[in-house]
Amino acid sequence: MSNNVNTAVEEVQEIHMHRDDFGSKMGMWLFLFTEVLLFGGLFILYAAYRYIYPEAFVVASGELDVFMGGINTVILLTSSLTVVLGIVALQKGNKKLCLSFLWITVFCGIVFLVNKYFEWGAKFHHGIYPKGPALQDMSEGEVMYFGLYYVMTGLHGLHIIVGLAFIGFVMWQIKRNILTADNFQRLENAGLYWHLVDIIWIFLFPLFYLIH
Amino acid sequence: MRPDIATQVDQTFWMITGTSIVLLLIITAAMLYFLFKYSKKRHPVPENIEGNTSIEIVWTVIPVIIVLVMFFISWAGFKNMRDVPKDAMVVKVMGQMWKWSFEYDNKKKSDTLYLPVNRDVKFEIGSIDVNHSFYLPQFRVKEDAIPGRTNYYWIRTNEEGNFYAACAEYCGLNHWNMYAQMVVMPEDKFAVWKNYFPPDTTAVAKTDTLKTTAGAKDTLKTVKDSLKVPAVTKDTTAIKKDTIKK
Amino acid sequence: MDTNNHHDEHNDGHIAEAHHPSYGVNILVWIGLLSLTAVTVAVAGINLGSLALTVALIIATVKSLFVVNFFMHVKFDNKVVKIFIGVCMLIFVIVLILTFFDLTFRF
Amino acid sequence: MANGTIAAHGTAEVDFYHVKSKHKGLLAWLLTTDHKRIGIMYLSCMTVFFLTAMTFGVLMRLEMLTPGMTIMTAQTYNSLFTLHGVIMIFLFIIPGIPAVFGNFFLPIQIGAMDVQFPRLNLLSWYLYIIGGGLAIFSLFGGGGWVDTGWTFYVPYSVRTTTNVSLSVFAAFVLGFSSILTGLNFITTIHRLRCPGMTFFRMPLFIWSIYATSWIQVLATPVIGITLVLIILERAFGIGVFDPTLGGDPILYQHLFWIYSHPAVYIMILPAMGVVSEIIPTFARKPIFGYVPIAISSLAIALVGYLVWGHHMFSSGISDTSRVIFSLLTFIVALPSGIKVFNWVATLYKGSIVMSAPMLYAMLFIFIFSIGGLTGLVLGALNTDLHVTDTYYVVAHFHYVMFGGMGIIFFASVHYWFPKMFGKMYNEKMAKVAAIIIGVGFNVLYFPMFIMGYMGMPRRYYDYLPEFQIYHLISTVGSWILVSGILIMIANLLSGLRNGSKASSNPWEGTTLEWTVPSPPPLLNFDKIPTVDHGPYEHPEIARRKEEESK
Ligand code: HEA
Ligand code: CUA
Ligand SMILES: [Cu+2]
Repeated sequence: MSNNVNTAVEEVQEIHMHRDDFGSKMGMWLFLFTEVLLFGGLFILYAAYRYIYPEAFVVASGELDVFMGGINTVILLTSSLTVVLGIVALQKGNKKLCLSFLWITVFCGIVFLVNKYFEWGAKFHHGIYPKGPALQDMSEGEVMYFGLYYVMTGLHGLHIIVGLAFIGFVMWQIKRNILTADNFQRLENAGLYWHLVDIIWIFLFPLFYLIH
Repeated sequence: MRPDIATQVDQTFWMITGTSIVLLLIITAAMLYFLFKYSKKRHPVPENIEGNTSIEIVWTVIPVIIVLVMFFISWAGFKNMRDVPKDAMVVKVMGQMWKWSFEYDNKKKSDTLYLPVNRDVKFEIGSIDVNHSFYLPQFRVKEDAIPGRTNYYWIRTNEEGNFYAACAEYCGLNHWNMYAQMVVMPEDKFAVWKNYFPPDTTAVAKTDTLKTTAGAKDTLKTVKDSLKVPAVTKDTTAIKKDTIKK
Repeated sequence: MDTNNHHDEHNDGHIAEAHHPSYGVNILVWIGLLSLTAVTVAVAGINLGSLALTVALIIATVKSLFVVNFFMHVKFDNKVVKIFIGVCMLIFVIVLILTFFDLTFRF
Repeated sequence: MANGTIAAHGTAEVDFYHVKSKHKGLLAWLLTTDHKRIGIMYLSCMTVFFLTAMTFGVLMRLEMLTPGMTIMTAQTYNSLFTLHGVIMIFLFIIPGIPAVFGNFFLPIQIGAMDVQFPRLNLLSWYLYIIGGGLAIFSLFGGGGWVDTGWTFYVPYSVRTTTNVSLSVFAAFVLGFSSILTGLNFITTIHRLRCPGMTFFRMPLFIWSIYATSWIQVLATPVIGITLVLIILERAFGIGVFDPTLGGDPILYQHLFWIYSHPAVYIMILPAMGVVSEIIPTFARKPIFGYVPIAISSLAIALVGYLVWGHHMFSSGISDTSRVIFSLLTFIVALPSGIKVFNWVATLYKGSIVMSAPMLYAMLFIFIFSIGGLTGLVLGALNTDLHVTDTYYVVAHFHYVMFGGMGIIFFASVHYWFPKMFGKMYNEKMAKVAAIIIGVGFNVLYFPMFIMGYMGMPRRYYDYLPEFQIYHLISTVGSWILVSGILIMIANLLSGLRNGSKASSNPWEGTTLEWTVPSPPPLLNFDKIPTVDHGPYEHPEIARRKEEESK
């Protein structure tokens, strides 16, 4: 190493920034914890209102389409799988295959969002939205249910979008050979994020769609 | 008879505060003594002491005992607070921006809290707009007024006189002026007031007064004046005023 | 110079590389996840009463354990990651339980 | 302990202020990823916010000087205590020590060149500035200054027409800054400790930052989502907290305090860490009970999650939960007690130099103990119902926040001033200022305990005559305090301009930052140090130990 005074700050730092895959994975995990607790706050609210209004939640849940929800679950699980397969492919040095897998993920993510769009659209159409005509006639518990439904699925949808952007960015870096078979931590981090979004959906699905 | 809530709060307070003062004195005294005795001037060569397990245990266990005693004493007081006597008289308290109103079991409503002396009184506290807190400082107790809920506590009025209720949860512009007068009077006078005069006309107003002070009474001033007047004369004036109104 | 040579976790820092990746296991896990989804939908149809929520949550938890352990590699990962996850979940569960000490006795 | 490289430095290297950068002038700072520069940037911005909020505090005291209107209207007063609280909490006391001194000294103290994610570190700073900017910006927006109190309780915060959404969003952004800093520090501590720096050889400041960072990562998101819900509630009326739609306002309070109670330990833990640095340095001996102090930091962080309900004793939560939360509150006091006892015991048989930082640290022990012990009155079930939401609480939290973290912030500035700026301040003036601050502080806040016990509610624009004398004393106290702080600031500024040059180790400190030049060079160390003993082994003691073993 050198203490060359003439080197600019940034350059000197660059030289000494040692790549630490495990460190960056640790950072990613810590970030995921904040996501868990962000949703955690909402899950606490959900638990509270479901406890206070058990019957209303059953009634309100009837408005949701289990089939749509189920399809979306399958789509997300599949997209998660393809991310993992993408990582395996990159590790094995198969860049092309990796990118194809990731394209599937992106496709699945978009389909998920489109489905959500139609689901929300249908609710809006029926006047079920905050302060909407149908919601105003409903019982208190149902209002709470839909309030939470919109916030939680909305926030989840937002995470899907962020996840897609993250994966898109990583794909671009793979294409440019910035990420390679022996430098794939960023892809793995994107994967971690995507899986977390998947896990949250794994809980949202039964909690909102499957109440009887 | 059960211990009085206010007395119990005061006792707990001084018990905890007293213990704390003793602890604080010990710590401060030790600190000052060490600072003096082991200053560089008097003690130039430090000794190498890195710790001592038994003393760590001592100063963990003793505080554990101290705080547990504090906890149980305050718990006992709290139990008494929550356990309302069966024959307590019920007064419904409603908070709104920015006044209190009281409703008695015969539907009589009032802005001033009139109570008979030597009675157990249970307050059922609610709110029609935002959070408030029904605070009776002289009785050492408060509970929030939350819209959509009813909270409660009880007190025993063991002295005639003028007291006041304040709002202790921030509720907007006139939070500081959300007082109510409280008058504790002999049983018979109270009965006269409660049963012979029509309900106060100042029932809960429905308007949302979020941003206006217009029309708001300066209750702070009312309370100030009421506390200045000797208790007994004030009682009679209050009754008289009501008589005249009728 | 290498600042990273000497900490506790370092030696297993590159464990992700050490564990040989394969397509097969992940596809199996995926099939498992799909089946569990089917199960949870099917079970929801049966009237289990108050047990329904518990069953649904157990299935969801099992599913996430699969995702965490295989898709997210935690099974093959460093002990530190596992402890971290444990701490995070512990905090969440504690907070939930303490909130319910209020709700259960208030409503 | 770092291989005696002191001499070798100084001459050969340029300090981090003067290193040449790709960018010129201000950009060299705004685009830097150097943890020291970022620390200095935090310090300068934070000072501005801090002084603003303090001025609000002094104005509030002026208003309370006489009953009735003194200098402002009720609406202004309500906005002032809100802004005072919001700025103090979110812009000063929560980021405070970690962002300034954590950034500057954490890498150096563990023998690293920088934090694990230097660019993320810069992002944290930008989020901090954006958050602060939004908070300021909200003053000029349409609705008027936010007037909810720093707690933003619903339903009021949803109904008022003032700029709540913008202020709340500011707090949200600041939350993210805090999260990223915490995340960065945890990873740094795990990954970048120098050879031989085991967990139990880390300075106690690092331990406290470590515990703090965990709270930042695991608690802050909860308030993030809660604040978002307020915004959504205001914008769309989704209703999850609206009692008229079936929502429960008390749930809001749960979510708010699930974060905000642990947050008070975000504020105090780093301060406790600094105290654990200062005392052994100036007592010239190792800290008493290293392990108990280190572990108690983690214990505070963990148990701190279990007590939030004590802010809600009067809100009508169930009696069962009140009892549980009260018991847990008493338990959380214990680890703090352990620390206090160990600090005092460290003085025993030391060789104490009463310098300015040490004076502040002693002041801290006294004031923080008062604040903490009055916390017990608040944690007790029946007494809290009397004193909650009165000036008793106001006194409590100023004693722990200002008297705890605030005083130690001053102590840290003095303690690390030579290292950060390479200059010395005037020691005598510093001590004079410290004593005036100590006196002013107690005159300002002690009467509030009495008022609170007598029943003076907080957030009151006006009061009954019986309280006037206490308000008067308190206001006078604020003037004493102001003069102390002005002297302190003047002294530090003049030290910065004309202070004599500081050596690399003016206090004979034993942790790694004292082995590098003042101010440190860009990469901190020219050779990553190796550590083979605990952090507080005084050279003299080490020498004696060696002699004994011979
Ligand atoms: C730095 C911030 C900080 C810290 C460290 C603390 C520390 C503590 N706080 Fe405080 N608190 C606040 C900041 C802080 N608090 C704020 C901001 C509020 C008000 C928020 C608002 O409403 O706006 C508040 C409010 C508050 C309340 C709610 C009051 C109310 O609104 O009704 C309570 C109730 O239990 C409480 C308790 C405690 C306790 C028990 C501790 C303990 O951790 C203290 C532990 C310390 C000691 C006990 C002293 C040292 C120990 C010894 C000297 C040894 C001997 C000890 C024993 C034998 C136990 N605090
Ligand atoms: Cu009503 Cu404050
Ligand atoms: Cu607290």
